[in-house]
Amino acid sequence: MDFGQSITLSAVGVHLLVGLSRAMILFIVSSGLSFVLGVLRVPNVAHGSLYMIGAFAAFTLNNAFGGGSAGFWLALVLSPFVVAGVALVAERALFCHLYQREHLMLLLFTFALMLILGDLVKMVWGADYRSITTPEVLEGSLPILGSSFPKYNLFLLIVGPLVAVGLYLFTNKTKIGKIARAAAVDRDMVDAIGINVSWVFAFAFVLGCFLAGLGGALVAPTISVTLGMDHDIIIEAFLIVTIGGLGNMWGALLGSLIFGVTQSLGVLLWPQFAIVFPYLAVVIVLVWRPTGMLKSVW
Amino acid sequence: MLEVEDVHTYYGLSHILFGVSLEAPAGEIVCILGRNGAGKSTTMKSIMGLTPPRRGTIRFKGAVITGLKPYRISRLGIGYVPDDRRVFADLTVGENLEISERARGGEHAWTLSRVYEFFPALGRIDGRRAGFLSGGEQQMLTIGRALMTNPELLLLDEPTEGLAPMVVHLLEEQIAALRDRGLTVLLAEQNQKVALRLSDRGYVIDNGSIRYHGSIQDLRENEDVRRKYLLV
Amino acid sequence: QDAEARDIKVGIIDCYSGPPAVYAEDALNGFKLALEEINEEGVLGGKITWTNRDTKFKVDIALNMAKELVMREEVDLLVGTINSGAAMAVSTAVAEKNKVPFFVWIAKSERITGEKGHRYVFQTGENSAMAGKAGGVALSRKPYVKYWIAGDDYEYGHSIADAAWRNLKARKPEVEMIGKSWWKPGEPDLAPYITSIMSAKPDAVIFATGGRSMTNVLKAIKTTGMAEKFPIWIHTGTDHAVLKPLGEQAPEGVMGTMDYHFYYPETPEHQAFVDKFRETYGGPPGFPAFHGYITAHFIAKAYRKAGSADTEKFIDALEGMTIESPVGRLEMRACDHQVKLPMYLGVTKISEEYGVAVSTDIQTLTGDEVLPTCEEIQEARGN
Amino acid sequence: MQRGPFNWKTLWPYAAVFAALLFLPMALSRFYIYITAVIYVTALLAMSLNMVVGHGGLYQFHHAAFYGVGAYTCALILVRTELPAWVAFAAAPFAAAFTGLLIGWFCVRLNKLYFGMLQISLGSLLWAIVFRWYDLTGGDDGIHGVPIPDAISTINTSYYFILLVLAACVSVMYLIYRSPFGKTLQAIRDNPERCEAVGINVRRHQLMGIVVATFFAGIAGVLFVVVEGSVFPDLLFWVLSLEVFIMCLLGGWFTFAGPMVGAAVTVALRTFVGTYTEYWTLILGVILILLIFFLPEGVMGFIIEKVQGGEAEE
Amino acid sequence: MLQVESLTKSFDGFLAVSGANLSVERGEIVAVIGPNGAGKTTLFKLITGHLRPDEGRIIFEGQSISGLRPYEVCRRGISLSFQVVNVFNRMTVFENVQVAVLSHQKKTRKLFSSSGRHGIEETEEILGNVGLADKARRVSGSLSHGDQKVLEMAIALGNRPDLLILDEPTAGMSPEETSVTIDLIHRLTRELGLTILFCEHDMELVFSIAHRIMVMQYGRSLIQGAPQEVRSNEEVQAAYLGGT
Ligand SMILES: Nc1ncnc2c1ncn2[C@@H]1O[C@H](COP(=O)(O)OP(=O)(O)OP(=O)(O)O)[C@@H](O)[C@H]1O
Ligand SMILES: Nc1ncnc2c1ncn2[C@@H]1O[C@H](COP(=O)(O)OP(=O)(O)OP(=O)(O)O)[C@@H](O)[C@H]1O
Ligand SMILES: [Mg+2]
Ligand SMILES: [Mg+2]
Repeated sequence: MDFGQSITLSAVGVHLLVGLSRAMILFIVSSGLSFVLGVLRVPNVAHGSLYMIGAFAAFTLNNAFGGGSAGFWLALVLSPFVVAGVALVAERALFCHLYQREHLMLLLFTFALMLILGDLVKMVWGADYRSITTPEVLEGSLPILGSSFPKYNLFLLIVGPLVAVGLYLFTNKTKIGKIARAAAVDRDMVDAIGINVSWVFAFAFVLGCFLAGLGGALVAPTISVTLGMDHDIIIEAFLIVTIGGLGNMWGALLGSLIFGVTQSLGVLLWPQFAIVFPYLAVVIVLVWRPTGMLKSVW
Repeated sequence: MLEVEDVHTYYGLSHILFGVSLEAPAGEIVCILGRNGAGKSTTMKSIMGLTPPRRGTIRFKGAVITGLKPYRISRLGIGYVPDDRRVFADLTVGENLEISERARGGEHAWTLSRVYEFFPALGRIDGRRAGFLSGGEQQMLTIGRALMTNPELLLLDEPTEGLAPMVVHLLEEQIAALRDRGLTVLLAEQNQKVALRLSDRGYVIDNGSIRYHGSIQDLRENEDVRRKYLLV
Repeated sequence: QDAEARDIKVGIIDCYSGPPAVYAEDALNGFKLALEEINEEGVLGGKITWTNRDTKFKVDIALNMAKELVMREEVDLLVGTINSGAAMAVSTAVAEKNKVPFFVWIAKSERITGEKGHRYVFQTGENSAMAGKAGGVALSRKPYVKYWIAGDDYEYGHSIADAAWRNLKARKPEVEMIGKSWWKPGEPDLAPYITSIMSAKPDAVIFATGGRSMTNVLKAIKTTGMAEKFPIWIHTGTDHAVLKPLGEQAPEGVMGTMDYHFYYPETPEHQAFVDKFRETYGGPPGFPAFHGYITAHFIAKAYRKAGSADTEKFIDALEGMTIESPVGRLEMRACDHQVKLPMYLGVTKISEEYGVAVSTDIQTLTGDEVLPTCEEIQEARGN
Repeated sequence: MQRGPFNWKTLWPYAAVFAALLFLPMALSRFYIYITAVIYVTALLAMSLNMVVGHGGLYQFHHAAFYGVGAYTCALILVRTELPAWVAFAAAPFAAAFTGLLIGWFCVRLNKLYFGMLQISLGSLLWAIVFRWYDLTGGDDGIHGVPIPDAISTINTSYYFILLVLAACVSVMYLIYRSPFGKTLQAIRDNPERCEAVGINVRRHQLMGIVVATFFAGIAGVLFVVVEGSVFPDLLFWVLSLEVFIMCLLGGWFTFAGPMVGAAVTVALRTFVGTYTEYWTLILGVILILLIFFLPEGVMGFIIEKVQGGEAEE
Repeated sequence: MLQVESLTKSFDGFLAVSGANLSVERGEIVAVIGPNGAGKTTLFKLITGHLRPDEGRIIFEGQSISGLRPYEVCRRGISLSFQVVNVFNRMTVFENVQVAVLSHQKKTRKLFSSSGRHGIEETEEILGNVGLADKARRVSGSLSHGDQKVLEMAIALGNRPDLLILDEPTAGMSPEETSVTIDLIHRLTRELGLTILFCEHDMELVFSIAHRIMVMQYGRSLIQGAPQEVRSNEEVQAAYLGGT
């Protein structure tokens, strides 16, 4: 086998950084998934579709605001809300009538949602590849460790932890986080102490999807926005929340880091088999810790 | 306070309650007695809106509450202690109580510290996950949780199950004290001694219909009635 | 003999969902445009009609759909798809088995008409062997010696890279590969790979990538400013479908090979085709549209030449037949049923006229230059 | 409740259906026969999955991996060796079951979603191997034109072959479903902790369930080769697994025959809606949602409920 | 028959059971009593393998069983009926018990014979004994709380244990069911020679059926002795019995 490239310290360093910044996007997306998993106990397979909608919405908004820096920032801020809106409609119109059902039935529902959203995106945006320009401040690279490192990735490295802290404060310092955790276990009883569970669930679902949308909007400038983004992310996101510990927000962070870093180092070390690295990482983690790295609610 | 009129409740297709009617006047403790599977819990759940009745009306403080969502009913001032405990296993004891808190009722309002005073055992394990508690501790927590909603009517479904005799004793005193402060209690109990000692009025339910109702005196003193309806 | 006039029915299977949809739809548009022209005159007294099915990029669905078209719709011909695996499955399990001609118009695996070729399969697009050879031939004319190869870690990436390298090395033995890097297809963060390639200081870099990864590669090249410092060759790097969404953000100075550009060659016939396409579909044709267009013309001309709707006669007529296409005369090679397509080597440059990057300084490599020889095909087929 | 498995009264509808299916090819055109055969294969796959999902409560998320192993084993033996066809047919289910044993051995230590995710990872590793190992498996191109024995190579004969195998497998599955082992699996689904407490080695039984289910998945793989004459890595891809999982849910995973119905509905929808519009996944999604809303226990659950007047219990 | 010696179990530093001792002789009915949270349930779970002890020994029929998995403990002849209802919710009452019976008969791996042929009489007998025969075809999840407690015990009996451990068996049962249960306990010990270890907060019941009583508090075993001895013990009076 031939090694892809000479493995220098700086190459490792840069790959690590890349892994980390990639991990931030994965984290933002998978923390949303994890949140929904924790509260609703639903493996939301439509999560990837919402991520894709986030990216497409960012594209459209960016154009609507005339591109450039202003367009980028406005799109970044607004497109998660667009996604949250879509989620809210789906939740209120359909999903909220199903909570009493068997859990696997909810999985079936999210699968149907994935099918529908996938085609809707195609109807609305068409099949063309789309692309968003990064704003000038984040364009280009900075020299780091003897190589150049894109500024946008640095930006991601800042946004990720911010989201993590925000989510942490939100779920742990507010009553709603606790209610959500309680509702996950016994919905009827939460209802019986005077809390409108239906809204708690709606809120959790919408927040989870909001994060998916944010992930989509953040990733949009680095890739081509196309159909099929949903499939790419969803399996990764699920694997991440699993190795981290289902429903555990820090677990999602840890899982994303493991995933991002093994992926980028895997490419460096053994490029031919890079596709198996994340799976291998999952196998190793789960064989070693059968319920993920951190405490899980499942 | 509470009037239940001709309530019919179903689980899916099976008809469980056949026209149950009962009444709980303000400031009284009313007990429902009956053997296993008689329909006591179902009655409570029907009042709470957890198994909405298909027919019949339930009135609370004069207003009809049939068909309301449980959280609305709870907000109107009804607290519920289910028979199978159902603590929020992932939350700590403290968090269980905290999320149930609903400020109401002025100076006598139940707060975290008052619940801990009431059940010192809970105060000691404030930070423990509820799912790990012993049976009795869970029972205390369930009661504490219902109190935290500061209800005017308390539905107690077998509150003494799994509690040690001393705790039962204390609980009994406290329930009586609550009643004296104006709280209305609907109590389902298998521990007939407790039920008979506490209540002001009693119903006996069997196979989903009320078989007997009257003052507690009759039940307490009349051996025949007890034998006939309670099979003891 | 086959006197009574009837319509020729073409069944199209392709992926109309997910990322490949953009190509599949383009191809279909080209095909429809050609049919308008063809059906004005008619074929064998009738028309060519078509019906299409979405494969979802899945081989099993492609098989279902292809069989449905053959057995239920009773189509005369099959046309499709972008997915090489599906193309190969349909080629063997449906076309060969049921003796229904199958035209592959986008899928690029060289095995379709190479190793796994047979009487009933035709390729009207370029294949990976041609692409690689084009790269090898083009680069052998350049002075570079130390190369780095990087690309998408899947079949298409590897086969382009291998073919390019093989051909380059054969023509210019002194070239040397100083390193390789591969990434997961669709990998978003490529900048670091590129910076580490840059620090190895090769004379030139070969990228073997395609589809939507291409956008990521070009973005990363732009971000790191690589194209200004290193010669880069990317097969299909000059594809309009990729360059257009990038707009002004596309890197300049990237060498690319392509089998079709709507702006080249600048002949009146070509201009007429492009104008008509624009008029009908609101945008310029991409390479799939061109393939769709010539596919229809090959089909129509072969039927006319055969004078009958009989499949075997149709194939006989098709072998070695030529058509006049918007970019000149094209031949369906008899030995492997591969259309001889020219390749255009060019360099990206932002065009004033279109507002996006286009290929400039175009050199044309003829079909004979880039196709594997018939002997090579025979050898690959093991006879 | 204690009726034996061979009670004529409950069995005659099945016998009637079977007889009707035997005569089907006479009434249908080639394509419909082919699609019916595809439905049978998919139905067998879904049934085998449901043995562990519906009746065993395991989140078997990558069942297609075993199907693929069966199909590839069969195809490789037919293409690469001179061995008689029946060897290939017989070897495939064992290869699948062996893979099931290996993967299951790792997975049964885990619960629920963890189980599922570990299985997806392990199965995807298998997929990656098949996808990359050109010399053996033909890589992402797959192997096409697998030589099927003449006796079952036409559409009609393969239909009969597949129908017979399906009928045999379903009968055996029904036996297993009603057997003490089947009951035990259902108990494990309901409450694994309590099962341990009554002296059942939960892991061992789950593993055994997986091996049995993957064996049948291997048979389905063989049948796939018989209808299509092709194998390709998609067969081991997680998307297919998810689809099959959905078929079980759709048909009614607490019922015995539900997955067959789910498979039939899904395959039929995708084939026939697909001929009218390219947006057929959208329509499939909408139909799924309608079914979820109006048939909460799945299609078969609904039928049983109707038939038994409310007692939706097999 | 069963010896528990200085058994200890802590959760995150909290000693739920600390140095508990207990002995049970064949044919005996032994009760464990103690305030809420004393560690009774934990002790039972340690014995039956649902929890692993930190220290101490558990000897059953002369062999150490500490650290065995629950199913292994069960096969040695110890059955546990849980305090918090823990049944097979989607199965019928009959099937609930049948599973235990099949497990006991080692028939759970029979693949090709109908479950309708195995363990039928045994199951019916048990259901008859506990008074659930008329509810045999009901889905157990739809039973009332009290009936589920009865079912809990029926499942435990399905294993034909030598030692039956009952964690608050009559909590939630009506007086009528309670008396049926008491009768059953007496019958089981008398006719089948079953040994019973149980815990209960209903002191009347405890003192009327237990041959010996063990008192727990704060995870420790205070005393173990005959009912009279326990009743008169001052420490027990203060700690637990209080008013009664
Ligand atoms: N997993 C655990 N983690 C932390 N603490 C635990 C755990 N399990 C039990 N405990 C604690 O150990 C103590 C003993 O619990 P146990 O259930 O044995 O009590 P018990 O004697 O059965 O009480 P009761 O009569 O109320 O059922 C309790 O205070 C309980 O909170
Ligand atoms: N989810 C359910 N589905 C169907 N039937 C149910 C369900 N829950 C309870 N039942 C039935 O309703 C009847 C009344 O039950 P309920 O729980 O009200 O009895 P209870 O009087 O509270 O008895 P216990 O003292 O045992 O708690 C019982 O026959 C029970 O089997
Ligand atoms: Mg009850
Ligand atoms: Mg206990």
